[in-house]
Amino acid sequence: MSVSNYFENIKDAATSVFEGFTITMSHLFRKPVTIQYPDKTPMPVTDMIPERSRSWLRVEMDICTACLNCEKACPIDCIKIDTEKEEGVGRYMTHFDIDMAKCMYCGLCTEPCPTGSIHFIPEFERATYSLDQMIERFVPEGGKVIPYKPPKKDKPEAEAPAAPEAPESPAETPQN
Amino acid sequence: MMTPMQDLAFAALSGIVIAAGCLIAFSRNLVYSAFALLGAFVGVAGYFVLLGADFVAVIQLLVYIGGIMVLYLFAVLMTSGIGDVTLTNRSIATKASAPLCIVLIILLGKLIYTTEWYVAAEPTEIAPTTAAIGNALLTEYLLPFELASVLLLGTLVGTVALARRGVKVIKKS
Amino acid sequence: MEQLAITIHENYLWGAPLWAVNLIVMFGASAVVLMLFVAPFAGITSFVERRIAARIQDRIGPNRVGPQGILQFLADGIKSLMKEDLIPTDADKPLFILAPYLVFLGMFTTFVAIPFSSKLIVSDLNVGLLFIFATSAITAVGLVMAGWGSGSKWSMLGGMRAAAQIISYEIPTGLAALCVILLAGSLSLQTIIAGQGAYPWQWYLFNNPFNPLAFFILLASLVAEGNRAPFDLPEAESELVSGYNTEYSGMRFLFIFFAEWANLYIIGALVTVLFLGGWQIPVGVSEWAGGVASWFPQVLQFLTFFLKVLVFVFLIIQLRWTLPRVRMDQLMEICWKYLVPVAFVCVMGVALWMIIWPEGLPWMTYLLTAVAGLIVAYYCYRVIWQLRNTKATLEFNPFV
Amino acid sequence: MIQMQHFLMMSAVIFVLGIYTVVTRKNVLGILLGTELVLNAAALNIVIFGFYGNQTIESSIYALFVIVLAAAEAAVALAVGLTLYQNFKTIDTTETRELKG
Repeated sequence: MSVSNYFENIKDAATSVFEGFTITMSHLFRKPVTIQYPDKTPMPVTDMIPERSRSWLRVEMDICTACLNCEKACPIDCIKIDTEKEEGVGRYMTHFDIDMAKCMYCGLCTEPCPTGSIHFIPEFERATYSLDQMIERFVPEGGKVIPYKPPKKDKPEAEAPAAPEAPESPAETPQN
Repeated sequence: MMTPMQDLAFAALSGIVIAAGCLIAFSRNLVYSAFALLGAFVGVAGYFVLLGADFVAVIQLLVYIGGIMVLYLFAVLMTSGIGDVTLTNRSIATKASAPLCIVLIILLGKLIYTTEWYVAAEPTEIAPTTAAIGNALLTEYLLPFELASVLLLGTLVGTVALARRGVKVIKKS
Repeated sequence: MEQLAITIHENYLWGAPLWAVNLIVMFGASAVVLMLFVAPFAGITSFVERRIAARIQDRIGPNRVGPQGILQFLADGIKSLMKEDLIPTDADKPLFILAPYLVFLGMFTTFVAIPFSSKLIVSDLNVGLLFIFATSAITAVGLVMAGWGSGSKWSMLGGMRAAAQIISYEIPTGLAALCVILLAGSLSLQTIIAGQGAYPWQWYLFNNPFNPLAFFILLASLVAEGNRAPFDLPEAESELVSGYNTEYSGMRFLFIFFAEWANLYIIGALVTVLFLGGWQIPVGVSEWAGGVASWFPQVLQFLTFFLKVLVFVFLIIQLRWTLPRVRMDQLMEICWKYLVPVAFVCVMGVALWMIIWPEGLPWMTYLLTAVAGLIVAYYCYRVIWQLRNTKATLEFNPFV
Repeated sequence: MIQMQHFLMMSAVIFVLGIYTVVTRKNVLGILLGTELVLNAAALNIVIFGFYGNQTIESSIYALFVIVLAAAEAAVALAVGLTLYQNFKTIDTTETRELKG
């Protein structure tokens, strides 16, 4: 290590520390970029979530055909659908439970659904105090839900009730 | 002369020193012995303060605790193997040396309490000694002072020479 | 202190012996300093450090507990108090328990010699400066004890590193302080302050061209002795989990951290006393304040001192987020190859300066003050330049 | 009321504890710890006599030299101890006796 190298090192240290201090000091006066998630967000959190995000599952019971495709598709069997038959009433569902504690949000159940009844909703804040509360029951306890019968194929498709669309994507995402 | 406050301080310091000394002398755990040095050094520094040698007291703290004691701790921890908390510090010939030491302290005590010590004057209040020590070191005691610094330099060089591992010749490719 | 004890003895507690009153006053004073100053200061510093760190990283930081999160430190303290006191099974129990108190003792004893104003000082020791350096050595022993007592390899390495670092950096600290001791001719902190004036050109910092160098050496080595970033190898999170305090929890952990934050104040106070004129306020202001009330000058002095200290506390916190951590070999290289030789040059330079110009050079002090002012102005200019010209190109929305 | 004798007695206690440590320890570092105690007792004795005797600062200077010597002694002795450990993997004085035929 030569003598000039020694003093150069000292000079480098001094100038770089000085420069570093100016940079950190300037950041002290800048606006923080943090989004203070639950309560101080620029718009409701559900609006900030992108359109096709995978969060909680919801089943629109009035268009569910009880085809059990979603139950079969689920790789970890978290969907449980019980159907019964009764004279005069026909086939009806007594249980449509989704155990969200097990669900891994793969989205395989939404694909085979003929009417788009089972779909993701942009909502994810559902912390509960017990695992039991994580089970979503779409058929009320002891209730009976008669499945939706899709119209015949020769009928125009327009008459089919439109599957509920995913919520509209936010027009502007916050930029800060 | 000594106030009751100083009596109290003396009693407390004596307690610390005796406890630490016993730990050093009798503990089977070498690490405890090394840490107990802290108590002994602090206690003696306290005695120095009581005896009006404030500069020596601070130097005692600075050199003994800051330097020597941490050196000892390093040596103890490095030579005993990290992770072995229960290392022992065996003693030999305790049965022979304990009576001898008891005899020694009885003799010393008898000597201390029977001798007519020369006490020049009633010891005065604590006066700052720093400036006087500085003056004395650079005038009357200049030669010992310089010799001490040469000694320290020799120690430094000797220690480095002793402690470094064998020099390896690094071949540059 | 003694005056206070004598006053109490004569006026209020007839019959009680003086030494007992003295003892009570001594314990009372330390309790008051501890409760009313050190604890809140350490706590608030912990909060302020987190906020500043957050803002430097473009975050917000803790802002939920109380207005702007100012009560966060109370919440943390209560949380730590209520935590379970864990002692690892491998730990050396007596040492593990004793170590935080030693660390704390080494830090807290330092406050004995630090002056807050011209009268507000526990004891103006005539070896004050050495006393401060000596007691900080107890902290080193405490850290080794914490490292050994934890019975964990991370703690052990952290403790050894801390001790090696503190011992090494005591040398440049002492040498840099020696520059001021030469000028003041005393080790007493009050005498050192009395040798300086209220205005910058009367400070020891600008007394001669060597003192600014000594100032930076002292600041750097004190930061290293306090185990602060960028010299925080003993508690390097990325290597040693958390160093010597890895195994501690609850109140004991708090004690170690308490000492660390109070240490920030000690660093600032030492630098302020040695180089920046301590609590000195202009004579005119002092006289005017003395006319208002007898205690008013003391308050002004305390505020002056405290403000100067806070500047350094802020600088050290900012330094933590400015420089990356140095390696162990770099740490030793900085100490032995750069700080120590330059500090020796400074000591020799100051000594020569005092021989050649025993009265000091007035124009040199003005010149150095002006240069320092220019550097501060350039710093402000650079900060504004950075603000305007380096846009943070962070389109930062995690949801998009 | 503490007298000179009390201080001297404490010094003697420290001294004897140090001697005992030096005599009975087998560990090199243990012996060195005892040496430190002995040196401390000596410095304390000098300061005691200086305080109660002729009230000059010479005692302080002698004590300072004792401290300097202790520092030098500790550094060299610890270096020797570490070298011993490197060569023998132990610092037990009864086991490191290669020269003893």
